[in-house]
Amino acid sequence: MDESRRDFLKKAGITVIGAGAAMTGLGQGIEDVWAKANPILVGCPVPRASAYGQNGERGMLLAAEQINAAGGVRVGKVMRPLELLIADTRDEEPGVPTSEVLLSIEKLILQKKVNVLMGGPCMSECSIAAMDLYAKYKVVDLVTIGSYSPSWDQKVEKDRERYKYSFRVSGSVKWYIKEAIDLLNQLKREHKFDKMFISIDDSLMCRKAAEIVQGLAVKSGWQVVGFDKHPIASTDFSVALSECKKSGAQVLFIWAYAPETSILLRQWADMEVSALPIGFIGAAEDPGFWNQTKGKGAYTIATLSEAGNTPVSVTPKTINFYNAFLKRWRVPPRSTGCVSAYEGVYVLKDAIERAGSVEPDALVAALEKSNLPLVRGTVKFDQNHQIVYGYDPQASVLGNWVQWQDKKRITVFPQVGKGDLGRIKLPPWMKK
Amino acid sequence: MSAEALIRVQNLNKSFGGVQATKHVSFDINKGEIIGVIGPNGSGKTTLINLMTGFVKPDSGKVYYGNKDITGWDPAKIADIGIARTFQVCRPYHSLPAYKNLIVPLKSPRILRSRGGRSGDRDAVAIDLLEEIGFERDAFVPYKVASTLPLGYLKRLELARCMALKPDVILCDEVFSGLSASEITSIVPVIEKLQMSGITILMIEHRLRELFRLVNKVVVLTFGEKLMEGTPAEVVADKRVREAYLGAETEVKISEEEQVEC
Amino acid sequence: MEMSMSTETVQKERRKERLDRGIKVRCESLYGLTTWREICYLMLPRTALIGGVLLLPLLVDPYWQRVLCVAGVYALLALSFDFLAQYVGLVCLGGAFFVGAGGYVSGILNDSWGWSPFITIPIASVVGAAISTLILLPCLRLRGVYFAIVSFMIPMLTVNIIVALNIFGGTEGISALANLPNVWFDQYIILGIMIASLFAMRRLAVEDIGLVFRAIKDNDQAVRASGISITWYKAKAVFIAGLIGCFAGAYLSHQYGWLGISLFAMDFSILPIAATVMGGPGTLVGPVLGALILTPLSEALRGFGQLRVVIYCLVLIGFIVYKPEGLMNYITRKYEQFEHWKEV
Amino acid sequence: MLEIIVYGVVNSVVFALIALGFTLVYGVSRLPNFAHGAIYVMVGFLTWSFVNDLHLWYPVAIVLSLAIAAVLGALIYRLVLIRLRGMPTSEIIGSFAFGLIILEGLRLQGIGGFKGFIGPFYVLPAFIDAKVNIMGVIIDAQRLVIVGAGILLIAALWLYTKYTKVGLALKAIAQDEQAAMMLGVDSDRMAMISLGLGSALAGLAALLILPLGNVTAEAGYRVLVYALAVCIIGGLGSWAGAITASFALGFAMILSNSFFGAVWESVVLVGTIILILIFKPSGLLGKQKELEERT
Repeated sequence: MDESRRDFLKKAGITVIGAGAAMTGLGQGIEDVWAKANPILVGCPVPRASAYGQNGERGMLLAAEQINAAGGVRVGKVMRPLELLIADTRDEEPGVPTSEVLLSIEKLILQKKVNVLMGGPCMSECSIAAMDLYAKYKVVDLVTIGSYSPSWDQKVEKDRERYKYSFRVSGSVKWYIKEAIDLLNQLKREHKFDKMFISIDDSLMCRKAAEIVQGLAVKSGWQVVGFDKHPIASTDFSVALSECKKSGAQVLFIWAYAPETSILLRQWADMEVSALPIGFIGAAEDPGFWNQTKGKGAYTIATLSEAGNTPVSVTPKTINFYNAFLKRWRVPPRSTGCVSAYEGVYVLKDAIERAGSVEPDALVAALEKSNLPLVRGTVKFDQNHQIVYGYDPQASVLGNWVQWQDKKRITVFPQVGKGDLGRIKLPPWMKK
Repeated sequence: MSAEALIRVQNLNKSFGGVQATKHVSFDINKGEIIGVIGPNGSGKTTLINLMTGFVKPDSGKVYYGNKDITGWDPAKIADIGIARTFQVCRPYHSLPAYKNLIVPLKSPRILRSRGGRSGDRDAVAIDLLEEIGFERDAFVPYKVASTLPLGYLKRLELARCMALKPDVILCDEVFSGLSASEITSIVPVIEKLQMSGITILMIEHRLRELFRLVNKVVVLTFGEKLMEGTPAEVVADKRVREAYLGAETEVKISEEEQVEC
Repeated sequence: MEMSMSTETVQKERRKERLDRGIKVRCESLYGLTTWREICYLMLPRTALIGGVLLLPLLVDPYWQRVLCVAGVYALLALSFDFLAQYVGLVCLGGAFFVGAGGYVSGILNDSWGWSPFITIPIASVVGAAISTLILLPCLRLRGVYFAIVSFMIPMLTVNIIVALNIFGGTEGISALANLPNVWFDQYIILGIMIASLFAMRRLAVEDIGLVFRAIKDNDQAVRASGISITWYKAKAVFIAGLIGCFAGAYLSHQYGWLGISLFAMDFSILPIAATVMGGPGTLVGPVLGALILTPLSEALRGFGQLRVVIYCLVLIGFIVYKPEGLMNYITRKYEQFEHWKEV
Repeated sequence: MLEIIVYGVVNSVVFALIALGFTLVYGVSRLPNFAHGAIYVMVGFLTWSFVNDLHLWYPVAIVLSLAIAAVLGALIYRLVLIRLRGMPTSEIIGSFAFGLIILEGLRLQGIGGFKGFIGPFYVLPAFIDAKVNIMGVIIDAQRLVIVGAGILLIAALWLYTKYTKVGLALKAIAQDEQAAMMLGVDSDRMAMISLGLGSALAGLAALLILPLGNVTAEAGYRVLVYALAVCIIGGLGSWAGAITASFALGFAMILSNSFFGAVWESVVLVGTIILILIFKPSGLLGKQKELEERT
């Protein structure tokens, strides 16, 4: 009797357990199928025809491929893959109205029903105007390419509640200026430089920035011996350079994004101007710069604005990124955008996994708490949703100033990590 | 230099490039008279009208209207004070129906002023005008689009456009040219009527026969210079005119006979 | 009246005999209307247009609704371009200036005094139009290509001035302007205004003032000879066109709650022209339809990147070269006339 | 001071070179070729890729790309403009659209593995890479080359229209189309030639000027605007006018740069245009208006 009962109970128990197990297993299966069919949609507005746009696109694609290869993003219990929907915004091109750029973003939001947005647009005018869209449609956006204008975080600060969906993973010009000043002061200490000649593109943004630099530099004991504003796309700088030569400056501070700046540097070498060119030089960021100037661009110091664009191990992840990028695209990461866009995807992954959902508000909360060691250092956002830059890879992300030394971009500032890291060299004609 | 001269033209000069279109041309037009301007092609007749109506600015010389110096005024302003002109090459508003062509002058400030700002039924006025100048109303000609009208009607349209402006002076640039005799005979009375109503008229013509019937005075131009000025009879009698009109001899003769007749 | 155009269109390629349908002839003047057939004949195209446009927003998804708004903006610009070019003879390649003027005025009013769009947009339309007229005034004496080219440059000049002086938010513009209340209002206001101004324009073209405009196009010298100052009338015309264009601009700036130098972007000058060419110059309806077709088309091609511009340029050239009369004239002809071949 | 003069002259010649092709085309065939800028840029890119991708000898590359430009110019006429003559708007839109096709086509991405020209990496080699010192003004040789070539080119064209058969025909057409056609000059053929020639000139200008800077698609729009500006100020279709205008503009810009700052450059540019047109609606040496006023 009780034999049989025990027996029965045993059977029942087994069946129940089995059934349970079967059920759960089955459920798991269903969930996986569902997950595969429902990837996390990430909308990427990108100006594909612009260099920075390309950087960003490559960075994001690389990251997404890596993540999906590793199984995807864990949302709650399921692993969902990422799907990047790249839309060409065509900003940074002549004759394209901002409204058109915004429309392309609305397409991603309204038609493609993306869960999150990241990437461009690059032009400040566009990305700042776009913030109102994100607020209107309550979609999280990570700015990961370009748009360095300080008015971005100023806008967030004005109304944090309204703009809580906007985050900026790419840099802010404020910080880059601080870096520039620190670098200059380092030169002051090491080489006893104290006279600088400033030469900029005559665009509003450059003028603003240069004035700030000038102010700060003067405060820290520099003497500005000359100031040259040249029209954008002007192709002769000999006048300004000869002035610079006469003025006895030891530093030629440049702030120019026009490609023609490479000519300035060529002429600088031709005329053997005894002032070290430093600054924000769009042309000098590109790996092709050396050949473009037939090597005359040597000794130029420019910022790539992101650690990781050169093989320097700021964090363990840095070198891996550099090599992965090289392998995937068969070119080294060019400059700003490559790293920040790559990191942006991982920041998102991390936030989603902590939030356990892709709900905007949950995501915002999670993103605000991000504290994630990545390529440039450790990603954190300040209360204006601006990524925190600094010199300590444990507490912040790092910038990246390089000098062109025989065909290579050698990181000279900040002096963190090891690899293509070196000291600033002076051109022969400047050695006393 | 009669005191009551309405229009006084004083040695007008104009040259286009090297070509001297008019040389020291001067003459008077008295109020209410019809004056004819004749001369071989290229003798600067059209230029004269262009100068008088401000379409071309003279190099030197003056044009007086009453006691106003209107030299080099804007054409619109000159038309506004009552000097209307027709164009040798007809310039209809070809996309508009004939009667709508007259809406433009009827809408001009000059007309509005005369009607104390009130715009009446312009269409009616326009159509009456057209009928008066020989557009058959019942054949719907006035309603046809200008681009479809034959030359005869276009010439009359030109004239009608001037009349619509209720001007004090009309400068006609070859209104007869290209018209059949019958068409001309239908226009002549209109011109006479205009003169009756006290309008001063200047006519450029090659059709001397019809012209001489109308005018009280003729000015002869050759190569931009005034050859002579006088009554048709005097002009016909003049040797130099004959020489100027090589080949036009016969025509002049004919008109001579007519002079004899009347 | 404007229908009679199609009877004049001359086909070079083949000898075709065309006869107006009797019903069309009877309908030339409204007094001729007697039977329902005739009334329908006249009302059908109009109701079809209005009904179609008003239904559109209900049929498409939210994104295409947004596209529809932009299409409306371009339609208005195309309308004002067609009016100036075909009814006054001013080929204005600077339509972007209207957009900019309208957008900036209303945006600045909203930004600095916080007035609601319902006040700023009307004000902007008028003030903007006035500004545009003043700016274009010196150029009104120019003819044909000269006017076209100069007007093409004016928006660029304005941008440079704004950047140089760093006024009105400089290169970054001003954002966070007040938006319009809701999606439906968004669409119906622009579409409504579009249709309204379309019919207003058609009316204007047969009013006395419209006749003077057309006269100026046909033959400005003769108009001067009738004691009318053409500059004054041209200015009026520009003002009218400006009203439409500036409204479009003001609307756009509020629809996206932003203003910036790219309101003067070349697309605002070029795309409406393309729409006009495609839709049928001189028909007023054509350009509107053209815009309603071309804008979605170029949106649909967005995926192709640069190729998209290439494609719509090809379409444009195709129309200009092989169907210069444009869609509308073609349709009207089919609607109003019998056609049959005839050997010569 | 001396710098202003030297660079003023250089600037002016640059303007003249840019405008020459446009004004030639307009002068002969009364066609505003809005694809001018596009062709300018295209020649730059083509030459670059002939040299760097196909590794051709520089002169060969130059000849080749100029030939292509000329053919393309002729094509613009044969395919598009021939059907649009006499309709200014259509002419403008047609040629502008064609220009856009070229410009954007050059930047197409990865269609059939074609990698478009994007970014600031395209530099043409200078003819002479050196520096010259003119009374204390340092200037690189390429600029002198430009001035020299510019003057030669203008002289050559003048001789061409004066002494060669085709040249004379071109001139005839330019002066009085009807009469010329009566004398058996084929206006269509001439227009085609003029467009080919004009495009080649645009290309030549590109090859001379681009080595100073980088080849970018944006330059296309800038060049077009400059060409328009020069021709409008000088009076459409008038060579002497165009050259006068380019000197006026060249110096106006240098001066505005050195006294107000570069941002004012284009303000000065368009300001000048509008001013001149207010006082002389047909440009400095334009005839058009005068003729139209005569009935």
